[in-house]
Amino acid sequence: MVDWRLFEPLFEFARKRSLWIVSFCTGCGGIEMPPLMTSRYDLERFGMMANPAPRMADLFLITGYVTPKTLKRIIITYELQPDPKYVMAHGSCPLNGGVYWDSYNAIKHLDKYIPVDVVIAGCMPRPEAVMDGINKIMEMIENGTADSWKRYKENYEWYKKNQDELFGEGWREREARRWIPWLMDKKEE
Amino acid sequence: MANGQEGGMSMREQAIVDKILEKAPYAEGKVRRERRIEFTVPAERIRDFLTLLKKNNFELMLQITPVDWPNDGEIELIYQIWSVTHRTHVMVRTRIPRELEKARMPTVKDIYPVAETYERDAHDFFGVYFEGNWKMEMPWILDDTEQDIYPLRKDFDMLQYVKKKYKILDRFDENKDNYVI
Amino acid sequence: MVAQSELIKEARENGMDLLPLDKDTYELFFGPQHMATENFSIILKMDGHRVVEAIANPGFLHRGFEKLAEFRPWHTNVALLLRVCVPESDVPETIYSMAVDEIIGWEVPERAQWIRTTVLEMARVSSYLFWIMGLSFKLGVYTAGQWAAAYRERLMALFEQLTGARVYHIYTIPGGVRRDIPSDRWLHQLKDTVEYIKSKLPDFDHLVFENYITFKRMEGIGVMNKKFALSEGVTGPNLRATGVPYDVRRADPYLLYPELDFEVPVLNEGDALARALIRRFELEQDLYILEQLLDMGPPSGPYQVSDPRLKNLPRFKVPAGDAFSHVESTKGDFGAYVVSDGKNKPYRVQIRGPSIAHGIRVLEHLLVGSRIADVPVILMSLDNCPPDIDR
Amino acid sequence: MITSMIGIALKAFLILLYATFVGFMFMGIIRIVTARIHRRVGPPIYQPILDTIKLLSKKSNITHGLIYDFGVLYALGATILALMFIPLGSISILRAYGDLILITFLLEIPMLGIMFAAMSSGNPWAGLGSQRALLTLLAVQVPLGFAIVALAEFYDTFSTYQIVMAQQTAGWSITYLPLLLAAVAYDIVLQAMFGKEPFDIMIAPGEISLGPMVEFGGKHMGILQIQHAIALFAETLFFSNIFLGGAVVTAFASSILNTLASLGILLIKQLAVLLIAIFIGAIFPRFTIDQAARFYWKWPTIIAAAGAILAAL
Repeated sequence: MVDWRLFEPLFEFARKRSLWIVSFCTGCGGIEMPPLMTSRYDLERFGMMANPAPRMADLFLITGYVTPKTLKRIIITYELQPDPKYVMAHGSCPLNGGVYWDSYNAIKHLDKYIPVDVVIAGCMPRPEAVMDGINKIMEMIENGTADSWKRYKENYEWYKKNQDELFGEGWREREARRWIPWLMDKKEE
Repeated sequence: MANGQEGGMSMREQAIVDKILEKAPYAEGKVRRERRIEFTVPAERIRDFLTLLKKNNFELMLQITPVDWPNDGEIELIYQIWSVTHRTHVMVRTRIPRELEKARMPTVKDIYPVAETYERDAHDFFGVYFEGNWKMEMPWILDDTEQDIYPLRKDFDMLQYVKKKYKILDRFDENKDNYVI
Repeated sequence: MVAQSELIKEARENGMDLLPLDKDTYELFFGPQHMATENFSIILKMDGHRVVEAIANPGFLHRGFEKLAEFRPWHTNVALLLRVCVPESDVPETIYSMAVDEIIGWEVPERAQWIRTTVLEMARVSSYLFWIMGLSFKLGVYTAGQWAAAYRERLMALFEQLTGARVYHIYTIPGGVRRDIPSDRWLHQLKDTVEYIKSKLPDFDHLVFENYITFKRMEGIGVMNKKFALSEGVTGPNLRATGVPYDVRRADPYLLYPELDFEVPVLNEGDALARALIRRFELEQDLYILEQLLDMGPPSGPYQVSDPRLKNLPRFKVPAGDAFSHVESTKGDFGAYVVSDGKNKPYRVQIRGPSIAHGIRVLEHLLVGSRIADVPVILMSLDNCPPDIDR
Repeated sequence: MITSMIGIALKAFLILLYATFVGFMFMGIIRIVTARIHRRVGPPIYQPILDTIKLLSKKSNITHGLIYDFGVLYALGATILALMFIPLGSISILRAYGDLILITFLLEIPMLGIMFAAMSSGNPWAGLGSQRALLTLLAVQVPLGFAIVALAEFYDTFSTYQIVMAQQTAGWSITYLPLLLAAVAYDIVLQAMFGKEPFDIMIAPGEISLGPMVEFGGKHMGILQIQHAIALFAETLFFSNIFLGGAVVTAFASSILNTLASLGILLIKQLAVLLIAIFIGAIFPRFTIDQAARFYWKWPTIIAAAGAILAAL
């Protein structure tokens, strides 16, 4: 067989220059994504584009604060992505709560639930700051330090414990069955 | 209300209030200022009163605002309605007890259909149960693990809850009960 | 032969899980990870390409503003409450400030009123451009969307000069505005920008609003009549598309709007196309208003009320009382109800987002019977803004 | 005998390599031109190659069973087979009497493979997208058939190679009215084959999140990218061959120079076909599926049928 490790530098370069973003506006930072994608900042120069399907995506931008209800979807979407995948938290809210540090419905430390590679400070971060973060993540991919997907595999027990503590055991099944009673045919009752 | 424009400016509003009060002697009403009037209605007559308002061209229900008054032991419900015809905003105030089992109201969704959404909102955050609204138990904004707590009530201790739920201790000063950021 | 319904009944009596027996339909979770919804979920019950039933599932953006506002001083709340409406964050600032002004009884200086009006109109224009972007992305004319987002950037740059921030301005505060207009050059730049955007409107007409395929896609989709819209509490352009000329700027005038000359466009069809066209006409009206404001020029005078209490903002107290204020946002009637009990923090703040009326029940009603391709169009034509609903 | 076999295999491999490379360049050109229309800079031209390398180098691969893997390979295989039938200059590896119909058919087959794979993944979006793709395929058949019939009637042959050769002496097909009509109809069909607006109904990112593609990731998507590149090349090549005169240069003494010249001329024609598709795609919204079907059964069908009747007269 061919030893694919020989091609690893080429692969790293391709990964760096072709980051596809999951289109999931998790918070208010989503409003800075259109300017980033359009003519003033134009992220497509770096080969980035928003992709509606998580299966194809590499980069997960957590754009802003995360509520527990969203976090469930974030975790599921994150697990749908194939390895290697990178997470970039956008703004101070996923970092430490930000303005919502005492809010009853906002996550305070995102990195307890899913691993994060790069955090951009600010509320809301300017597009330049986001581009700086993207530069940073490109550098990290190049020197191999963007390894959050490895960390998630290695420390899965810990992440799972934190997730279960927040949502309660068996939250995935509960979430899947939650709407069943309301989707029954009402006419037949 | 502070402007005290109770002079000739609000004759039109006074006429509306008089007209409504004539048909609903159980209510109290006054003019707050130009284009703002308010009524106070006992809780059991709310459906009659809102039916009357709807008949008198108060078409748009803007919101149902619950306000918690723990010192009085009551929750105030304010039905805010806008009349496109009269160009007037009306607040219909009513008070109900704030104990969970007694905080019940008849629904007004058959009078103002949009009230269904506002009632779900009030139920989720204040625990006011609206009888006759079948969507009351349907999941709304809050998650199912939090169904037994009502975060917008005044006795909900947010700091304790946040500490317990998110397991963080920094940035909280234990000695200060009144924190300012 | 046993009827299907009897089988279902029997199974239900035996306590069986009924999902597999629901034969013709399937469930589709539309969002929150979807390009057409911004962190908002609709649970669709589908029959092939048709929607049989829709349930709106909000709450992904709930942060509990109404609770948080009770813990922060009066002026700090401006920095918090503006996050309710992300595309036009000046609207929550202004309604909150207007309500507090009313409780205190402050007469806001003329210059501050002029600035507030200008900022509101700029926010409306940028929000409408953002909406054009959203609509054309959902329709598939990416060119128009890209251009609209680019023109919006010009307004963002002006906002940045005026307030120091791009999206969250924290500019309108109780008693006036936070700081003065930077220079006359800013006014000239605003004038240039308004003219520029105005000259580019025909491009959007050609690409989106006069396009044959747009007409095909939007005509007769999501129709609601006047009576239904009023009883469901729909406001703003969505209500005006059904023939009710209700505009808060005319019906309940605030700031400088009584002195301004503008039209309230009304259409009678009530379908998605009418809603889109109303927004297109309003964009033109807003640019016209901005031109008038610039011709008027900012009145001289202070840009804040002079009050010694403003020196010590954390101890700033507001007398007991309550007030409701609302303004016309691009989504509809945006209102705030503020209660004070005489302390240095509000007793209760409630924000009434317009989307809570047209984003839940109206959406559920309009989606039934539509095709899956119409779902994003209906969502966009209603201009549903999830943070309004969740608060 | 064996040497000629090896020679043909070598030729086929070179054509495949060339087609893949040019196809990727076409994908890059689509993205750059679209970006320029949007007044953006756009990605570098080799961006699709980087994307494909990245997708192929993904470390984890999600599969949904045998059909899922097979469908993707099937799509790639069908596209390569179609490419081998289309004459490239004076070279064509495979040649058959009825290859005009065969190529048309083979160019549509890949969608079926993708649909197999998408359906077997069980994702509702993929199911919806596959239904749409099937309906588009069905809608496209009628004008496509008439266009092909017009060609066959006009030149009195079903062989692509002979059509190309006939055009070398008689001039481009589109200079004759019946074939111009057929070309217009075929170009509208091509818009759907490229997946460009107003007929990108099966992908529709804002509606059904990429439709059939939603479940593909990693290596599957990488293979589909390669397939897309080859398909782009093959479709544009087929169009320029049958309508834009193809290219068989015999001016030079050296056969290599002749081949290079014809490749160059073909490339320019292919680019023209591609740019028309991009420009149309940039200014139109998307149809819904029933509107698209109705449209295809109306205007392109009428145009193509008129062409066919005129050609037969």
